[in-house]
Amino acid sequence: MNAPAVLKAQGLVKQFGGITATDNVNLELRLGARHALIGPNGAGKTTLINLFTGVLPPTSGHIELLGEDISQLAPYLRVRRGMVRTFQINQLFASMTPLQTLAMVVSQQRGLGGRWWSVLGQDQAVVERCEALLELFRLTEVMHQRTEYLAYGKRRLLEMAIALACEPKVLLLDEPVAGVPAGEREELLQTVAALPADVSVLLIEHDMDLVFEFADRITVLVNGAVLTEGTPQAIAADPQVKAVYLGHGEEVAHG
Amino acid sequence: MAELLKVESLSAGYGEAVVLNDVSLSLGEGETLALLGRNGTGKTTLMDTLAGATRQHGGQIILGGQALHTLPSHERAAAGIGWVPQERNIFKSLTVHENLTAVARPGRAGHASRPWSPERVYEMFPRLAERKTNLGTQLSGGEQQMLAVGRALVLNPRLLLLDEPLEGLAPIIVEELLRAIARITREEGLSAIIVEQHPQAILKISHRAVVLDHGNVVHASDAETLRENPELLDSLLGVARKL
Amino acid sequence: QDKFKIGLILPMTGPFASTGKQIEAAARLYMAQNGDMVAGKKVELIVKDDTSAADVTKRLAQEMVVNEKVSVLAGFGLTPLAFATAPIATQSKTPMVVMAAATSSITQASPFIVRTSFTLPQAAVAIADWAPNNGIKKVVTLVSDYGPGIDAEKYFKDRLTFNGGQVLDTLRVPMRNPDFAPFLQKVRDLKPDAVYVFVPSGAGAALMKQFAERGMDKAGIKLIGTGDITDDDILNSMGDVANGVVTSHHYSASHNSPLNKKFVAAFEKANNGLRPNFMAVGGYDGMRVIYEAAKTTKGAGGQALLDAMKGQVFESPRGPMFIDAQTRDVVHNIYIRKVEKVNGQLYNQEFATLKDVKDPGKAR
Amino acid sequence: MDARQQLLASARIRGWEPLVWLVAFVLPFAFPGHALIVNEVAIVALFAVSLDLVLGYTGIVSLGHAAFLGFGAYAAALFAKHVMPDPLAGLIFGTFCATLLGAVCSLTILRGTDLTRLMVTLGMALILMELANKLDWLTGGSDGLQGVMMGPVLGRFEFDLYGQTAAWYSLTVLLILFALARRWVNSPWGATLMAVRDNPLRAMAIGIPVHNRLAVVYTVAAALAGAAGALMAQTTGFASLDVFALERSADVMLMLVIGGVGWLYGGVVGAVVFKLMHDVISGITPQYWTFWIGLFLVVLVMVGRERLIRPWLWFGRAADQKGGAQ
Amino acid sequence: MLTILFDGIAYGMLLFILAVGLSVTMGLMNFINLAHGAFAMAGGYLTVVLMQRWDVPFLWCLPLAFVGAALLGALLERTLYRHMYRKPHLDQVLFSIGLTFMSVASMDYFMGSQQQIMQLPEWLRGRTELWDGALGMGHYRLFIIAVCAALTVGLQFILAKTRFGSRLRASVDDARVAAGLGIRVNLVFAATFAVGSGLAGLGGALGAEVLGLDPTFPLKFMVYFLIVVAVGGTSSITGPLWAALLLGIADVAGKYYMPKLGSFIVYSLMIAILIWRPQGLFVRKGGR
Ligand SMILES: Nc1ncnc2c1ncn2[C@@H]1O[C@H](COP(=O)(O)OP(=O)(O)OP(=O)(O)O)[C@@H](O)[C@H]1O
Ligand SMILES: Nc1ncnc2c1ncn2[C@@H]1O[C@H](COP(=O)(O)OP(=O)(O)OP(=O)(O)O)[C@@H](O)[C@H]1O
Ligand SMILES: [Mg+2]
Ligand SMILES: [Mg+2]
Repeated sequence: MNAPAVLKAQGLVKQFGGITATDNVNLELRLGARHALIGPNGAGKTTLINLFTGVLPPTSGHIELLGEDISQLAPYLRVRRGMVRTFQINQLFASMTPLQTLAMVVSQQRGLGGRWWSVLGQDQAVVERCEALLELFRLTEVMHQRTEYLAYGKRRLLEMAIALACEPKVLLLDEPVAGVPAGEREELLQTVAALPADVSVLLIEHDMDLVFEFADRITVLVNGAVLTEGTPQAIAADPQVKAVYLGHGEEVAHG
Repeated sequence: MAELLKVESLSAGYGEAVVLNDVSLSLGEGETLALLGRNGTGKTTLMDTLAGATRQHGGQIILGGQALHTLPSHERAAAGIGWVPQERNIFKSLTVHENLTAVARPGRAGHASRPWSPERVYEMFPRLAERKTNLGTQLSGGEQQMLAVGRALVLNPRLLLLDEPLEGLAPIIVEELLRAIARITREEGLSAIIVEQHPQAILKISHRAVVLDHGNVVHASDAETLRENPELLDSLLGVARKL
Repeated sequence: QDKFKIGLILPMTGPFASTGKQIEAAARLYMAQNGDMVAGKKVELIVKDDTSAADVTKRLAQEMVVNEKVSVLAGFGLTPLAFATAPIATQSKTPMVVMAAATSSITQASPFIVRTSFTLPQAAVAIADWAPNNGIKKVVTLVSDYGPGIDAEKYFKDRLTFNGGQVLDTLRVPMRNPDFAPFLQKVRDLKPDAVYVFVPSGAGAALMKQFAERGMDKAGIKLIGTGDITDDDILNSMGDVANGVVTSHHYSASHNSPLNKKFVAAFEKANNGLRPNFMAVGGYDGMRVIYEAAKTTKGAGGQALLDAMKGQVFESPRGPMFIDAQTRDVVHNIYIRKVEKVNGQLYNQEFATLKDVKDPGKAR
Repeated sequence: MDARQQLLASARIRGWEPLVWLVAFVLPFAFPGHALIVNEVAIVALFAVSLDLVLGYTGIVSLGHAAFLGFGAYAAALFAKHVMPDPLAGLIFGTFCATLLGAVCSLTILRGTDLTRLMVTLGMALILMELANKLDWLTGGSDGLQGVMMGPVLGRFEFDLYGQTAAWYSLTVLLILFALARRWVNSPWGATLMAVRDNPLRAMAIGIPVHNRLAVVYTVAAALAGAAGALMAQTTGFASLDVFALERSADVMLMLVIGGVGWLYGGVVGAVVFKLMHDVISGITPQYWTFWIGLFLVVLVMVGRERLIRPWLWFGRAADQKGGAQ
Repeated sequence: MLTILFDGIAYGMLLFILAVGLSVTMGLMNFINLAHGAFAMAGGYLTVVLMQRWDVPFLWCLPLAFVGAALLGALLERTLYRHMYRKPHLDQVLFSIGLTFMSVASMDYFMGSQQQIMQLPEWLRGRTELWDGALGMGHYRLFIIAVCAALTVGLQFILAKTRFGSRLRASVDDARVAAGLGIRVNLVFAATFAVGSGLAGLGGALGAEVLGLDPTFPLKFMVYFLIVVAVGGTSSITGPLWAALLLGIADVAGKYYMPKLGSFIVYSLMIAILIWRPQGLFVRKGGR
């Protein structure tokens, strides 16, 4: 466990009025990690991602990405430095088709986003990449439909496809498979797990089967603060975690 | 057990597009039905149709002897439907408390147990009580899910429509909620239809199961049959193993 | 060609719609009274709405000249619209009869422009002559902040100062202005003998009400102005607040002449009891000028028609008037009037006359 | 259809397009008596296309777009009066000035709701109008700016009374700027605009500098509006305060919405429909034409643009989407 | 100067009365109703006609103007507006501008294009001077302030203390789901719209005296309505009230002390505020 940290939070605090949603969090995401973040509802997981990506400004604390302090950096610049996220609640482009969406993202990613004289889709490499992504996420058959008319599950997939199209170095996934049928979830997460070894992933998920299968390290967040961190085995056995999060049911997950 | 809901050759969709063709099912009082199916097979459409939020093309919906399909959406709630939409649809400019009080209805007469009120919802989800004055948009995903369930309960319905209610909830809350649903259906005679991506989780507390594919019922039985027969379930859900 | 076409461009919609209505009604009245044949040609009136936009007005004028082959362009409610159209008149040698717009310099924009309405300096100067002789020495001016208003302010101020009076302050009210309170309060605090007002006719009523409401009359401040504020169009419904206000103008519906009585009666009859105002008389006389000129030229247009307009001398409902051959501008009497109740109706009663007032804007 | 074709389809020039433009250019020749209205339509069409860039492609509502039209108009008119009468130089100058103004104003529309943007833009236009009124030594105040004499276009084509030169001049400028704008919105850059409009939060999360995009589009739109204003001042040889008026901004918005936002031709179609209808109806009833235009707008919205153009849809699928809360 | 302050408050209250109906339809219902001024005009003309033709006392005219405009609003809501709620904002703009155009032309046709002037009863016409004229209050302006204060309290009560307010906002947030949860969305909308129109009518009846009344009223004052609602924020009743007061006082004081700056003041103030607080000055905490 001595890979260098790619994403680091130091003393991160976020308050909404009287509510402390993030309470002095220190967290390190190491290079190539498959890291999971779990915790009860309202523990502050999404808030943490919002702080990382700059959607919310922190009340105090620092964020470091690849050795650089990015606490004050504009959100889009953080993306350009390789940190990409998905959203717990779909954030899609309602009037575009999946194909257009991905073509736009891929062009943007490949530095063609500033070009105004060529036409979207002119670049063969971009189109090929889009087709591959559509295939991977089983969106090929609906690639011409407006996003707003897609079934929920398909939209969920598109949500992930967009993030991957950004070719992230650090990927933050906020409950990416919620709404995807049980059978397909594992495969989907395998796709993520199979990303190149230098891509680091932080996953938020409530489906414990998936988490334990996916993660090599787990952090538990409760009431905005880190409760504990450790290997999946250690976490699964931790009585504290059981009490506040996993529950004492006959089985760990509801799968 | 007396029959509560009867759906007959229902077809419905959005605009001119027909998503459901000829769906029939029935459900007894105090029974729970697991509604299963792959992505995009029309589960949500069926739930929304029962709640009156799609365009119905034909067929009948009878709830406790009363024809629902002729009623406008808002009167179906009065007739006893409590709806938890898939995307939660929390009213974003209302606080948690207002989300509950805006729709709350008094309990039905002749009901033994204590009617659902915002207070009772807070007891079930203490987390919501702590966030009483937050606006809808200022809730975490799971909190929104709890609120959506609570909001359906304060309608004091006879039939609860839960569209993927467990999605995004912590395991401990999931357990809690499943237990609560089981208890409510048992003790208060409430019926429920639950859509879920984790069939095993709900089959355990369900009495009956229906599988949809391409807008048609491809399987209907008691829950037990599917629970004991995972291969059948897998083949019905066409669980894909490629990718 | 056996038609004699007159292109009438007016504000038919928007805040100045009543101007357009008055003029159109007066023009039609003139045609009804004098027949629609002139010099053997049938007179055709083409009315267009200027929509208060300069480019549209110019285009309409140009189209009427090019497509309809009108002999005369007429109307023009607002100064900039007249200015925008002036080059068309020059280029196409079509006489352009201004029936409403009152800024002094309009007639200089093209040698083909003739005006039958009035100029604001004419009215402003008249009241500036009258005031000092009637105990009004210290005055605050209150005008709408646009061309005619500034004209009204400037000529009044110069003449009053020349006559030994004093202008304490010059206030300009923005065009979009719902409430006169701060301006009136300012006037009140300056304690002048009178406040001199020019605002477009609709706003005048509101202003006068607020004037009375503020107790200005009781504080010893008089209200004087050009006739726009006691516009005959709405004067009667203004009620007591207008009673006693002294203004100067070239036309009052109560002008005492047989011609005017006949004109007012006919106008009211044709328009549902609507009282003609100074706009109407501008349109009426404009038609007269056009008709007579066309008779002289036997229906020919262009330079000849223009020449036949210049120098016309005639009796108008407003009193005697003529078109100055040099400036092509109107010369007429300006009357000092006071609002009074006659048979239960409010009228501007003329009580003093300044004879044959030329536009002072051209005198220098 | 494969993915690539599908993507390129929206940018492809369709068969009817050259035809339409050809007809437009022939019109002033075929009907010289109507060249003037062709000119006016071309100018407002350019103005509407400019608004479409901000409204249709980024969703920013602006009720003060006339600020740029007016600024371009005054700049071009003053240039002709004081510097040189050459139209092209004036056009470039007017466009340039409006671009600068647009760049400055773009800072004000980056945040806020529809309503706030509506009001901020409107406020800008009204302030400019007041300024032009107060600076009467320069602008002629409310009398309008007179004494603008235009030279011939390219040193050869004089502006004639029929307005043919004006029409061709404006049409040419419209065509060129339209083609550029079209190319632009179909580029990868343009696609990011749609993303920004649909969901700025997500756009930011995929690395699009949202504020920068909005500012650039707004500035470019201001340039187009300025060009339209310059054309207007040049072809009428006049500029007055009404170029800044709220009615201009409102009318152009109406035109654009009539033609449909977000496909550039919407502005052109809207301009043609609105102007022609206005001209015809106000010719018939100069006093009450607003009633009929109003009725048209109401019917248009009630029936739906699609179904008005293609009446056979009346009997087809009702256009409501997920909904039907009855 | 107390008088200037008083005039500013009165002017602000007048703006508020005219705009409050709009902040109901636009702010609470999220419907861009540019035809708001048309309802105000209807109320104004109704008052004029009642007073001039039937000699109805002014005080009676006010509730009648409210009811008349509300009925008109309800009628139009049932027939036309309700099809518009789910359309995009731009279509709403088009539609409501269309209605405004129609109302302007119709009023012109039926009532003529000249200014309408009404005569106030004697007791509203006077003026009270206090402290040697340091504070002068027109009675009519006092009356406006009183009516306005009463209205604010009443509306605020309805919205804050009854379920109606939250049901309305729920219906606006998501009509489909609100209906599915038993809220009578149609009724809620119709009632709200009628009240909004009624308030506009009342505003028109009260405002015609100061602002004047002619068929272009809806267009002429549209900007003012919008400014108030934009600056005040669209999520409450008190927001527009404070905004109207602020703008009213700033405008009157500005024109008094710096008449040369004329109308720059209001517009600049508005822009400055909106850039500083893009959601409006007074928004519900954290909400939108
Ligand atoms: N804008 C806000 N204003 C006030 N409170 C907020 C706001 N946003 C979030 N919160 C509160 O902060 C807490 C943390 O929320 P967050 O969304 O981070 O939770 P989470 O861990 O992602 O939960 P879940 O698993 O349910 O998604 C919640 O209790 C929520 O109510
Ligand atoms: N608003 C809409 N307009 C048109 N078609 C729609 C709309 N919403 C959904 N559909 C279509 O209806 C079909 C069924 O969708 P539905 O949401 O009912 O599926 P589902 O079974 O709930 O799927 P999921 O498991 O993803 O939630 C899909 O093919 C979808 O594309
Ligand atoms: Mg979360
Ligand atoms: Mg679903």
